Amino acid sequence: MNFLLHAPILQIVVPLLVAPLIILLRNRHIAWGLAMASTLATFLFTLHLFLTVNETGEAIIYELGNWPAPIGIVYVIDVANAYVLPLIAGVSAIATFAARGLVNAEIDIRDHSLFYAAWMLTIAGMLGQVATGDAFNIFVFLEISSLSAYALVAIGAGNDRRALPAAFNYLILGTIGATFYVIGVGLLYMVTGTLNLVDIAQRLPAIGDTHTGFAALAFISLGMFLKMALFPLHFWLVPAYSYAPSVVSALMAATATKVSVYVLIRILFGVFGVDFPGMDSLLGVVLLGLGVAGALIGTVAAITETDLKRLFAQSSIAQLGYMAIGLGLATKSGLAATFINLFNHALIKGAIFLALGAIAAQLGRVTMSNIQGAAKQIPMTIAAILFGGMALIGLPLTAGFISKLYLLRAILEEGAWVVAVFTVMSSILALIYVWKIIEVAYLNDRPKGAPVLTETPAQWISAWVLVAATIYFGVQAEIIVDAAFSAADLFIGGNQ
Amino acid sequence: MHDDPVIRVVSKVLIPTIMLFGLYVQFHGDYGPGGGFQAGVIFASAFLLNAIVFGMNKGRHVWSPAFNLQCIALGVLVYGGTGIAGLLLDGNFLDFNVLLANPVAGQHLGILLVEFGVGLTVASVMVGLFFAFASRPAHNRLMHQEDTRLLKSSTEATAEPTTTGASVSKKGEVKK
Amino acid sequence: MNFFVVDAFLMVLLTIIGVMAVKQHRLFGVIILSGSYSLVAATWFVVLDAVDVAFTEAAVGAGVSTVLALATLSQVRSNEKKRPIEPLALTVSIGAGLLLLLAVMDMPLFKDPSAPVHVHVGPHYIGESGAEIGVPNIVTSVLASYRSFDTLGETVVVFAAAVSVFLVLAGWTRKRKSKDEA
Amino acid sequence: MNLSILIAQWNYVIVIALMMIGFYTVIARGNLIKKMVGLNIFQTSVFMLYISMGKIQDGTAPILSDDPTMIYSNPLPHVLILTAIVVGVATTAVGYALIIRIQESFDTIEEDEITEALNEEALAERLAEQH
Repeated sequence: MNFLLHAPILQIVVPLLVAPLIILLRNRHIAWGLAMASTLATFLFTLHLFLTVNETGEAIIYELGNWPAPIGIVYVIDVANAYVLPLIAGVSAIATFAARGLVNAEIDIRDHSLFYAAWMLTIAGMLGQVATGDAFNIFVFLEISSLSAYALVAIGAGNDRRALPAAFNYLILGTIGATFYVIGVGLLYMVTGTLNLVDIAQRLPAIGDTHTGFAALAFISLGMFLKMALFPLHFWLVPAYSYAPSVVSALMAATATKVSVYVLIRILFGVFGVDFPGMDSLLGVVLLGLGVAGALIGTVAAITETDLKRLFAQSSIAQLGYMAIGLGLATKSGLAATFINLFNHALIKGAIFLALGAIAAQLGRVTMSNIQGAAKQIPMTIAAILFGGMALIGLPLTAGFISKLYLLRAILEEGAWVVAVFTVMSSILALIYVWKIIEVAYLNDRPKGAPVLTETPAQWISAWVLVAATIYFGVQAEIIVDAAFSAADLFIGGNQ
Repeated sequence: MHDDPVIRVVSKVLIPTIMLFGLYVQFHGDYGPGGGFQAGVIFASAFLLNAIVFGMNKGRHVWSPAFNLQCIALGVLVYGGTGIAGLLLDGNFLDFNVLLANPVAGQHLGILLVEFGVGLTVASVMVGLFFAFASRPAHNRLMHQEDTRLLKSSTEATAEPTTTGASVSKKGEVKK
Repeated sequence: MNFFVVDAFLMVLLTIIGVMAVKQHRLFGVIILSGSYSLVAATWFVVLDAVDVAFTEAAVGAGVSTVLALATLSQVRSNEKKRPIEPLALTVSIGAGLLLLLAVMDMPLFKDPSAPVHVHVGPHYIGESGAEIGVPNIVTSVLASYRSFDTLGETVVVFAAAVSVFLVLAGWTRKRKSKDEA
Repeated sequence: MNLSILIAQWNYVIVIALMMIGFYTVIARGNLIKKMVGLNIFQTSVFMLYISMGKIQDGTAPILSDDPTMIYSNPLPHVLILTAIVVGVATTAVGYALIIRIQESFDTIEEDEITEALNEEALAERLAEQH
């Protein structure tokens, strides 16, 4: 039998079943080994899917239990999610590699197997949400990833008790978001009689302009706005990212919100479609407006922060704002810009948070004052943060530049000058906080009596793999741009 | 509570009955309402009754925490393993038709196995959750005692907390 | 007619319990009301033919959730701090409610046999599951075979909950583990 | 809004009202246990929305019998809600576990008091940062 034929499901099932296996064996060394091996295997599976789908150009449909849609649940791998899956699996594999050191430093030794089990569940849940073709299955996997994420954030209480309220708020808002999503799916099911996303999309036009359809759209969007931390529903994100253990922050900052963005894209564009009644105001007014507001307010908030984890969490709000702007344009190039941004931002934030983790493992927290002059002691780690920061601003030769370039191009195609001005403004403002870090870390001397920081290649290699990826995709952008455009093409046809 | 003969005798009668009912719900789920999840909860309630009436320690003796944790994982693996079996027999994941020569018989076997997996996980999780919640104060007191010993033995009141839990309870200790 | 009376009675009961639960400040009362809300909802599920759901709701919503809530209550202050009505929260929830009421306008009628849910996928389960699966309880067929992957997900969610609670509370498992590993 | 439709669909209307009672409790109440209870009411009401749509005129529980004329209610919403109930209780368990830890760390489960403690900590940190 050919395992690759089953790659669409194995990429989910392998991490999903490794979690109980880790619990069963209960040995922390085996736990890490299993986690590492399974994330690598998952990455290879997703890579295989990406290559296959792009080669044939056709979606792979995997029928679970051999029940065809819409009777059973099917997994559909098309150019859009085949683009997102390797990203999530790849970043997860790198974060898992970094976890070896960071988890030892930050998490009690007795919790390690439980930690890795929750870790694998989060990853499996995220992949499941992206790969599935069933509206309710998205909810199930969303809850798998969220539930374990709540606990992963809460473990941060070992270092800082503020992780607990952060995790609780995350739980309440996450559950409200998921419940809103369930309400929306229920309304869709009510008018179409099916849960398969493709089937819903086919049956929706026949329903026409109904209040029920509009309410379904509103509830699903609201739920996903909460999950992806779109301004002003973002307040759970900053504490959750900043008090979680470093490696958890890295995984979540890189992937969690991206998955929700992808699910939102899939539902808005893949199920409802841009022509759905009420869609133009949702996209053109709500998403665009909130995106611009988020981009500005997130950046300004980031400038005022002195804690680096909080600072970069705030900058995530801004970046999610950019992604929302891309969606709000409701054009093919806007959507492609969001896909590019989604990819690049995952790499950038993963790199930054892994580098921050290497420092946090020694200092507990990373603030402007305790990294004074750190560049001399830990040049590689600080340089990774610096490169990440430059990519966030969008300086040329980094992947961030490509994101900004295509976003601005998409905005200007629509002639939305005001939005363009605000986007550029927010990018320029981002220069301030990156400069603050440069000033503190490079231009200041390390104060006397400050703890001596050390670094070994094992500590910075994972962050640098991601930095290298940002640079590589900043120079060789075609791969990502092409994939993003073909993904966007799937949702918005060529006529737009 | 364990001194009351009425409660002791009644629960001795009740516990096996509840378990029997749990088994009934588990295996009768094909014909009437019920199935792995409901059966798991019922089955767990028998253990909880045992623990409440005869004491937490005895309850933990019946189903040790370590074994309980393994059962939790095992249930998921039984479910997933049934899915993988379908995959190895040239079907898709979770394809029960290929489990046996006769598709309907295969479906029966598949449903039986996955429901067993659900039941095992749910029963052990419910017992596990109960102990985790109910033993918390006792566990805390234990940690407090350890902290007090630590504080007495070393003059430094800022001794490094050893566990995440201990760091929390230490704060409470200092407050007192 | 009978259906209407029972349905209406349970609905009114639910509303009363819901409002009481919100207004009550003694947390013990709140938890018991929440448990009874689930129990009445379970009864209502029976009336609406969802026997399996009723079974689960009674065991879980009224049983497990209440036990966990009481276990938590034993360690916290037993009264809620009184606070005034939050205008913003009220507006948000009324807004969401109005949006849903708007949705009701175009919904298929309650119990209507020609509603999309009764003509599209549902009939396949009712008509074919006997031959395809051979299990009389259709809910079991759909749960364990047609939508088996959802149920795997559900089992994993329970597993995830256990892992998460043990991680958060770090109670008894942790104590055992210190012997094994540390 | 058309009132006659609302009256004909009164079942849904009450379910929506219940949902909003729960939703209000989650977002407005500061006590963490009360929030969890609100979440329970909110979610249970969403389950009722689903079960309502599965009901069919003169239907019975979807357990096959020998009578071919029997009308069965739609089993699919039942299956979905079975899953959702389990997911709900899983969330509840994690939520209560967090509440216990919050009580131990902050000695309160009132949101405003926790926020106050957090603000004090943040202020102290900011002062330390400036020195």
